[in-house]
Formats: sequence, structure tokens, C-alpha cells
Amino acid sequence: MGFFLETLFGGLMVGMLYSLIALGFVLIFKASGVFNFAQGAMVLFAALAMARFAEWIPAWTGLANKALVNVLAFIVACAIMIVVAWLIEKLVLGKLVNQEGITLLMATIGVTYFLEGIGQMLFGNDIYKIDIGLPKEPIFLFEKAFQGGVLVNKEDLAAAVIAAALVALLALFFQKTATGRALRAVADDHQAAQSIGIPLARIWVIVWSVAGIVALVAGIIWGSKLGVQFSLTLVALKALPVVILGGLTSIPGAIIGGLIIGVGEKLSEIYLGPFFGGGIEVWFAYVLALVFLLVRPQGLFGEKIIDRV
Amino acid sequence: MLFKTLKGIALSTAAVAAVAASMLATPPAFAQAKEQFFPLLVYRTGPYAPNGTPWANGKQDYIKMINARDGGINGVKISYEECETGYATDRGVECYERLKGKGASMIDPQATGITFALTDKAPVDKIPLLTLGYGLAASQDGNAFKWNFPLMGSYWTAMDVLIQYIGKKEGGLDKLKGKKIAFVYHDSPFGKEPIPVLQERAKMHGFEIQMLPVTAPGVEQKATWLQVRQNRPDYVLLWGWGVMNSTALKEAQAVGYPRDKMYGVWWSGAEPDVKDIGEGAKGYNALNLNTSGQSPKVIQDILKYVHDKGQGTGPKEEVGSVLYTRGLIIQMLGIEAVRRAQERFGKGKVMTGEQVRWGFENLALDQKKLDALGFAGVMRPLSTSCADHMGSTSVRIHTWDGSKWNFVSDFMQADEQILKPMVKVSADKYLSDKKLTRRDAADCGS
Amino acid sequence: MLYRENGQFKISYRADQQIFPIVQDRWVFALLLVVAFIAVPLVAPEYLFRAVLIPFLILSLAAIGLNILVGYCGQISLGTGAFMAVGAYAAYNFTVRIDGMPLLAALLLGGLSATIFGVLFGIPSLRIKGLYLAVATLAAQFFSDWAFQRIKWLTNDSSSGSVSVPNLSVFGLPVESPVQKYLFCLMVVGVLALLAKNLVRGAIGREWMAMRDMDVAAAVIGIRPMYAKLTAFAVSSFMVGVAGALWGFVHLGSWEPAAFSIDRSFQLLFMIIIGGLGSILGSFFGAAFIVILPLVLSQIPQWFGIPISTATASHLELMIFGALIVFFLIVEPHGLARLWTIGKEKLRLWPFPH
Amino acid sequence: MAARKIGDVILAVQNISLSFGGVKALTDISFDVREHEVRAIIGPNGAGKSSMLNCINGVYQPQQGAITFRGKTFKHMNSRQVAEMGVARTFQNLALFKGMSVLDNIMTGRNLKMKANLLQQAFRNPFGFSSAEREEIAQREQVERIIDFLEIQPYRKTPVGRMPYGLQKRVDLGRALAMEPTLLLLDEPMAGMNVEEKQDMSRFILDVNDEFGTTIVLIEHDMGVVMDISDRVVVLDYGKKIGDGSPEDVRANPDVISAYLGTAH
Repeated sequence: MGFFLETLFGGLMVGMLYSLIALGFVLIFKASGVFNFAQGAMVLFAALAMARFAEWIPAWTGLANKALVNVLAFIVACAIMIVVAWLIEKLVLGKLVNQEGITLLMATIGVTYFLEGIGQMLFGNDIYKIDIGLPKEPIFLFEKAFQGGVLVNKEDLAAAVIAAALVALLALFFQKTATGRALRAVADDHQAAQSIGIPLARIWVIVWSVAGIVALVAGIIWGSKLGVQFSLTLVALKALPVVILGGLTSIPGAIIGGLIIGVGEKLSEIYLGPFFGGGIEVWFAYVLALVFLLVRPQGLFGEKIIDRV
Repeated sequence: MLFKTLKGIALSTAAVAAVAASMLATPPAFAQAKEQFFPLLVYRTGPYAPNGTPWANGKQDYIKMINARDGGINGVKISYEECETGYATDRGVECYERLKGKGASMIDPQATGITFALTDKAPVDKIPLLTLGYGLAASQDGNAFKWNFPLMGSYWTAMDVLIQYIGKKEGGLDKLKGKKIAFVYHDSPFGKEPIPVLQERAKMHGFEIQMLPVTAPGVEQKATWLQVRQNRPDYVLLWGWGVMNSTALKEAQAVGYPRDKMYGVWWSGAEPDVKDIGEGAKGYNALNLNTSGQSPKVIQDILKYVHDKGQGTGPKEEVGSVLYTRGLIIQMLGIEAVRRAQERFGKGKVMTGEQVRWGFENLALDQKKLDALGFAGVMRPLSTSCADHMGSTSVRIHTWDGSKWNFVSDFMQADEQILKPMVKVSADKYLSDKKLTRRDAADCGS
Repeated sequence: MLYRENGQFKISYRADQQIFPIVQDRWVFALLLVVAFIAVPLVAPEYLFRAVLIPFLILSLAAIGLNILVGYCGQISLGTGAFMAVGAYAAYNFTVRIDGMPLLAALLLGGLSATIFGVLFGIPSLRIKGLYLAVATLAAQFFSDWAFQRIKWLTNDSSSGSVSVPNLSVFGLPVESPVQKYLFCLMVVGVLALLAKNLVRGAIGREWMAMRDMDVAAAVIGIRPMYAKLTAFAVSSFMVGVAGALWGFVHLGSWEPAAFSIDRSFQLLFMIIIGGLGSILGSFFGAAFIVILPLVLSQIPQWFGIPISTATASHLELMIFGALIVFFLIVEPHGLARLWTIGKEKLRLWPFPH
Repeated sequence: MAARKIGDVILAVQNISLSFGGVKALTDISFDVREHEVRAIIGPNGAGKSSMLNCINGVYQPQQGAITFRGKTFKHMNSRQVAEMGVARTFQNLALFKGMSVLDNIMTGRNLKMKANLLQQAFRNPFGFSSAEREEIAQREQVERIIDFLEIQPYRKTPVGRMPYGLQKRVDLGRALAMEPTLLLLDEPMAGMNVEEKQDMSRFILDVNDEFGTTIVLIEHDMGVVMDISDRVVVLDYGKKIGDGSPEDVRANPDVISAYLGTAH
């Protein structure tokens, strides 16, 4: 029982991180109808920027205060991601307006490769370290209830909290601010939004910037857990089933989907894995999502599609 | 208008590709007759780059040093070309095909998967494969694998030594009875190769093994370590490469598994695996085939003849690190094989693959030679024979103290009584699968 | 002035329906065949066969398969690697488990196994559309990665999970030397490419394209979406499967699941985007482009003496691939194939611009 | 207008109701179509005209009601069946296969008639003994007739995407005709056309109607056209039927007038 809870917690916390990345997907899809495969590359790129500047800033300026350095590095990384967003809008999306979703998807795969290449070229391809002082050692709960107690990883906990906070923040941003309303307007109907004078291009830059910053936060969390390294891009592949499970256009979908997948894959790995020789979590998430789609082709919270002719 | 020009560009891109194709038809300038060519298969990008890069740098620096210091091998200059495999088998094969055309006389594939693919091609192309400490365990049987040279050790010897050491810790192999040992391995030929020995030993000493495969590249280990946490094994054997190693250590820390109960293969015990965990990896143990540090003469020479001249392949501080040094050893062995071949087939000549193969098969690096080469203390003497393509495994355990690696054991050997028959069996299986026959004594002379 | 169709009047629909309605094209094609079958084997160096031609041919076949699915039927798949893997491992199992299984039969059986697998994973496409489907196809990818890694039976219990095939031969002729391998691939790919061409220019091809362009209208004129989509999946995965088997047997000789990873899937996707969606010829262009580009990049330093480190080279490769994908999607969504036809039209009008 | 004897009812729509989620698109619609007649469905935008056709050829599945075609009654239709029973259809905002040539677009209309299986098609060859090849040629001849009839010969091989709108409408019609339909559903065949184009299209429709005796159900906004070419008219508004009868009756019907106030052309 204790162990089950451990797994459950572990799954939920990982799930929260999946949600965070899935959120990036959903934001962009809602606003620009682009299924942004490059989300993972953006995570890597942002994390690399953060990690490297956290090294370079002290080297250049001789700053000692670690917290301050991290803040500075974070700001620089944000700036970089905004530039990236702007470039993507200018050079890619701006030129592919009104194209089919599939075309846009392929374009973002192109962007993925480009970012991976330039990211490693600019920032190197070693394992880098992001240290924002997240606690590493585990804590044990309910030690009386269960022998050995229930292990909860402080770092995961902190990560989950950060993720949750960010999600809340974004939800607020969407609901309350003028930009948020504009975003939703665009999401509902590009033409209409344009006609009432909402500048699409700017909206897109904003959305991609936000997605870029979400990617940065995700990158920092994963980075401080695993170290910043090429493989961070793979994290995005874990988020894909989340997105389609939750529905491409739904923020709550991304969150709940993330939790479902997170818990689902960990439980499956621990309790079903042994019968299959282990390692099933890699595809379990996808099969789960696939089976789910067969029941609801538009995902958990996605809108129903009606053919009009 | 713009699009017209862009289309123009596109058209010309296509044209370039076509031209390039034709240019490829005639591979650019072969290494001149007077140069011994070494193809360098490397991976400097992707999940395995952190470990692949120092290895590759070591190989390249050693060549540069030999050229600069000795002017080559008995006057034969060494030329080389790198090819990025990204640790991917098919790209490795492509690199092999590309570079062997330039007169390659030996290849260090730097990846087990690639080794497997090349093992069938090498005999056809007559190019020996140097797979120091990796590759096909069975290939130490030189009578079956004429062209493979897993010098200094295979995964089987590695596994065997680890079990022996753990046994010693427990105060005798018999004490392993009833113990639980978890095997966390990279789910690839690399990680699976040692399993037979582990099972054999488990049968012998009656300890229980828990298999925990990790899907490449190895960033997803949460579930793995939750399982470790659940079964609380007495020891964890780590068979990782690249980012998998550091991730494993971080997850171990996260579930609070004692690092000093973890033992890694010699590919899981280098600086990149632990440096950004620092204290968190304190107490973690791993095999190591070679020393690290900048004191040995060969390292000094490299600093003197290569890095001080600004010719260094990588950063200076990396010189002498574990994997860098292993790269040196591998390149040194390759070059010594050529030197040995020259002794028989003519000094100052460029050696062919077949001649170098003979060189590998008749290596006799005694302490004197090693000292002369500047490898005193870096590695143990090594000699091969027609039947034995490995030489002996003599390996030590080193432990991470939070800032550096320290050796905690003296040299250990694998138990050939156990391994020899296993090697023979699997070598024979390979031969029968491939419808090949063992080499006869006469062939050994060649 | 040489390239003209003026004065070539079609007096029958048959004549008008040929693959190459224009005389000059027929000549060019004939010449191409002569070169491919006779000239190349005589002159080309071994390296060219092993590092360029053989991979090019095999990947072209895979690209054709994928193009049928994505380019013609509009069902995007990110799991092509999986279908290649199924083809390769199925063929492998048939070879090692059945004594004296001839190579060709093994290849075809590999293809058929892939077909079954493909149809299986195609079924969702009846309900799931567009992006959702694209992601769903990744399930196939990751599942096969896992299956061939973990299910020992599939790799004939090889301790390491990597498999290798014994010496190849067809009808008693060895397929060992690069030239033999090249010719073998050339024939297999040639034949299958022709069949593919026949399908896409025939009734079924029109059904696929109809599904792609306007599925509702297609249904209304009596095209069964199920039949159209599943046949597309079937034919596509058959081709891809055979390609996979060739890749393992002829090109690699010994392989592990990683040879058919998701990177392979993307690589193939790039081939058809760059080569041209909905074009058999384009599949060849794309394959050629993707196979040659990295080699060129790696050779550039030698040609121009620019010192460029291996790492930089491969990073550049990633960047150039990425940039090219975007570039083609923006500028010429129909890829090199379209540029080819444009070139031809220009040539047809030459020297008079209009 | 040629003397066409109007026959018995071949299509009867009974109490059809259709809704998406909460939104009612059609409520309790009933009307019938006689053989050989030209039946028009009119009504303001969003009156549910297209939805009606979509129910008839199985794109939508009505929640209530039934459709009787040639004596057979269906709860809801299945597109394939409908097509096999000889119902063809053109679309309001062109649903042509943009990537394909005019020829291929119309050829798809013949697909139902083509029997060669996958393998026969794959091994198709010009050496005479290939059934697939023969079939292609046979069908091609039929299609060429339609191309001549619609006077679009010069565009045979151009991708429809690149053709002027008016001609695309013809191709749409051609694709439907290729099915040799007994019942032809035309969804605003003249929308967005100039006067000449409209005249051409009307001519084609009437020719089809009396040369092949094809029954025609057509949705049209242009009252002028409707009055000229249709025998009977159904009027929909907000998913309800508000009028049914000869052009004259309908024109006189007050509900219709009020529905059209402002929206009439």
C-alpha cells in the first residue's frame, strides 16, 4: 500500500510536468492552429541557454551571488525565447498562414531540427547543470502507517508546485487580461478576430513567447532533475499523448491529461511492466491515448468536429 | 518575385546535390601511399556525446602527438578522418563504408551496436576491429573471430570481476547466497551482453537477480528506481552509457538508495557521469581499466606537443580524464599494432588491414614497452595470441568521493575457468549460425 | 528545341494514358535504365554503392510507401520506422526459422507482415483524423521499438537483441558484393516503384487522392473511406516493410531496433516533403537529397579546406535539414518533383519564353 | 421546354428532424420528388437547405424521420448505398478534389463502375491483356463525352484548383453526371456566377434533365432562375417547411414573402 502511494505520488508529480509541457502545445494550438512539435526542442534550447548563462555570467562579471546569477540567467533566457518566438513567427508561421494543420506540423518538425542543431552549436552538447537549489534528498511520510514510510521526492514536489503555480498563472492570464481575451478571440475565429482589429501577427508572437517561457520553466525543472542535455527534447514526446488525450484546444484537458498519463504510465510500468519485461511506459502512454481517441476522437475536452459541405 | 528567386535557389540546391553526388563518386584525395590512415568513428552530438567526446579527443590527440613527437610510426606519418556516428548503427556502418575506402587498416567503432554490424563486414574487407572493453564478448576467441580484438576486457569479464568484488565485500562469494542484486542496464546490445555471465554467477552462488532494463537513451528511470526502492536490493549493478549514468545516480539519490551499494561497469564510471551531481554521487563505485590524471608521461607529452601548440582537440582540463585516457590507450594499441606489424612486414611501410591484424594478434606490451611509451602505471602489460584476442582483463574499482575518483581495490582478473567455456559455446553458436568454421593452426601463422 | 511534344498527337486514350506520354521522356527513361543497370555497375567505385546507391534505393522505396499514405491519401504517419522494423524482423524470423527460405520470399513475407501491422494501426484512421492521427501513429513507433527490444522470440533469442543474417543469394546467385547488392535492390525497387505508379494513376489512386482532397465529397460519390484508407495503409506499409527488410538484410547485414527508430520515421517524412508529396518520382528525389546531403556536408572541409569540426558539421546538418523542410513547405510544397516539372515546362517552351 | 412526362414519386422525405448538440437544423420536414421533375429547395441562409441534402445522401444522420427512395425506406441513408442507387450530388462551396486534374476528378465519378481489383490495377500494362487498362480506357471514353458536353475540353489535364470558379462548378457537375445518376442533387449550382455563366449552367441543367431524363433537386438563391427552370418548389426557413408547390403558388405564399423580406434578391 505504502508503495502504491509512492508510485501514485511519483506519477502525479511527473504528470504535473507533462501538463506543463502539454500546456505549451495547447497555448500555441489554440491561438495559431499549429501543432507545435518543436515544443521539446524549445525546452532543450531554453534550458541550454539558462544553464550556460548561469555559467557565463559569473565568468564574465565575477558575480558570486548564486540566486542573483540564476535570476539574471533566467531573464536572459526569457529574452532569447522571445526572440526565438518572434523569428518563428516572422520566418515560418507568417509565411504559412491558412495552411493545413499537417503542413504546419511538418514545418514545426523542421523548426525542431533547426533548434536542436543551433542550440547545441551555440551552447555545446555536454551535460550542463542548472542549480536553482531544489532539494535532492527524499522525505518519508506516514512512517507509522507503513513500514519504511511513503517516500516523497522533495524535488518532484517542488517541481510540481512550481508547475501548478505557472498553470494557474496562465489560466488567470487567459481569463482576466485584455491580451488573454484577444488570444481567446483569435483561438475561436481568426478572421473574426482580425476583422475587429486584433493584430494576428502580434498575438502569435505573444503566444509563442509565452510558450517559450513555459518551455523554459519546464526546461529548468527537468534540467535540474536530469541535467541539461540533448535528451531533454525527448520530454516533449512524453507530452504528445497528453495533448491528444486532453484535447488539443483545452487547457484543463492538458492538465488532467498530464496527470492521467503520468499516473497511468508509472502504475503500468510498476504493476504491468514485470509481466511484459519492463519498459512499457514508453508506449503505454500512447496506446492509452490511442484507445481513448477511438472512443472520443476529439480528446477529453476537445470540440466535436462537424463536416460541413 | 521573391518566390521566383527562392525557387531558383531551390533548383540550384537540387543541382548542387546532383553535382555533389557525382563528386562523391570519386572519394576525395586518398591518404597518400606514405601515410598510415586511421578512420575515427566518433559521436560528438546527441545523448552520448558527453562520454563520446573525451574518448574521441583522446584518440585524435594521441595521433597528433605521435606525428609531432616521433614523426609518425617509424617515419610513416599518420593521417586520420573523423566520422560522426551519433552512436547510431546505420550511420556507423555508413561511416565505415566511407572511410574504409580511404585505406583504413583498423577501426574502433566506439559502439557495441556498430561493432555487431561490422563484425560480419570486417572479414570481407579485411579490416581488424579494435573494441577495447566492449563489443562481442565471445569475440575474445581469436580462433572463431579472426578480425575482432576486444583487448583488455569484455562485458563478460567486467561482470565477472564485479561479482567477485562484491563477493569479497561480503566476505566470500558463498556469502552472496540469498542476496538480491539489481541489474540496471541500457536496453541495447551494450546492456544485454553481460546478462549470461550474471545469470551464470547467480546460479553458482545462489543470489537473486532483478533485471531492470532502461530504454535508451535513459532519461526515463523514475519507474526503474521506484522498483529498486520497492525491492531494496543489496546491490545495484549499473550498465549505463551517456546520459543514462548521471540520470541513474540522480534517481538513486531521489529514492534514497545508498550510492555506495552501486557498482558500475567501466563505461559508467567517468567524470561526465558524476561531475554535475558532485556530493550526491559520493560513494558510487565503478570498474576502471585505466588511471586518470595528468601525471603520466604520455599525458605530459600530449600537453607539450599538442595542447601547448594550440593543437588540442578538446579543452586542456579534459586531458587525462578517465575516458580521454581510455581513448589514448585505444589509439596507442592501434598504433602499436601497426608498429608490431612493421617489425614483421617491413619498417617504414604502410601496413594493410591484414598486416595490422597480425600485429594485433601478436601484441607483446611488457612493462618495459609501456614505460617507454609513457604509459607506466596507466595500464597493465598486455599480450595477445591467435587464440586469445583479449589479453587479460586486469581492472580496479574506483569510487567517487564527491569531487574525484579514487581507486579502492587493486587489480583483479576475471575467472577464466567460468568464462572460457561460455566463450567457446557462444563462439561456436556464432560460427554455426554463420556457417563458418574455426581457423586451423596453419591460419594462425599468417 | 529538342524537347517538344508538338506534332505528337495521341490517337488513342491508351497512348494518352501512358506513364511517359512524351517521346523524349521515354528516351530519357530508357537511357536512365541503361546507365543504372549497365554503366554504373561497370564504373562506380565500391564506396559509392555501399554508402550512397544502396541506401538511396532502399530509402526511395520506403519513401514511396510513405508517400502513398501521406502524399496520396493524406493520412500522415510519424511511425514509418515501425513498419520498416516489422518488415525487417519478420523477414529475419522467416529466414532463420524456415530452412532454405529464399531471400525474395522472405522479403515479400516481411512486406506482408508489415501490411498486417499497418492495416491494424490504420484502423484508428477511420475515426481519428489529422493531427490526432499523426500522434496516434507514434504509438506504432514506440510499441515496435519496445517489442523488438524486449520480446526475445522476435530476435530469435539472441542474447544481445541484435540480429544478423547469413549470406544472401537469389536463385543461386550470391548477393554479397556491393554491385550484386546494388543490382538486386535496383530490381526490387524498380519493380515495386512501377507497381506503385500503376496504382496511383489508376482507380484506387484516384480514390486515395479523393480522400485526401475532400473526404466528404468522396464518400458522396460512393468511395468507401474504410476501403480507401485501409488499402492506402496496406500498400504503403507493404512497400515500407520490404524496404525495411532490404535495409536490414542487404544494407546493414546486422542490426538492432535502433536502426528503425523515430529518427528514421522523420527522415522519411523529410524525404517526401523535400522530394514532393504525392509524387513517385519525388520520392526518389527526396531520398537522393537526404542520403547525399550529409555526405556532402562531411566532405565540404576537404573540398574547400575549411576546418570544421565533426560536431559542428553534424549540428549544421541538423540546422540545414530543419531549414530546408521549412523552406520547401513555404516555397514549394510540392518539393523537388514540382521543380522538376517546372524545369521541364521551361525546357518545353525554350527558346521562346511564352 | 421539351415535353417531359413527370412520373411518380421516386424520393419521399418524411418528417425529418436533425440537430447538432442543442441546435435544431431541421424540424419535421416532409416533401417528395417526382421522376423527371426539377424540384427546387429555396430559403434564406441557414434555412437548412444543405443539411436537407446532406441527410438525403447520408452525410448527416437525422435523429427522426425516414427517407423513401424508389420504394425502399431508410431510417438514415449510407453514402455508399445512396451512390449505388444512382443519386449524385454537387456542392455549395465546391468540394472538388483540388489536387487532381479535371479528367481525374470526373473519372472518380466512374469509380463505382470500375471493377478491377488492387492487384489487377498494380499489374496494369499497355500490352492488351490487362483488364484494368481496358477498363480505364472504356471509362475514359465515357468521361470524354461528359467533358465535351460541358465544353471543358481544353482543361482536361489542368488541376482543378487552377481553374476559374465558373468552370470549377461545371467540373463539379461533370463529376456528378459521370455517375449516370437517376436523381441529381444540385446545391446552389449558380452561386457566385455572373449572368452568362448562370445562363450556361441553367442550359446544362435543363439539357441533363431532358436528354438523360434525370430527376433534379436543386437549391438556389436566385429566384429568377428558380422560377424559370423548376417545376415545383419547397421553401425552408429556420429548418421548417413554410411552403411547397408550383413556383407561382410559392411566389404568392405570404409566409414565403415575409421570410424573404429583405433577403430576397
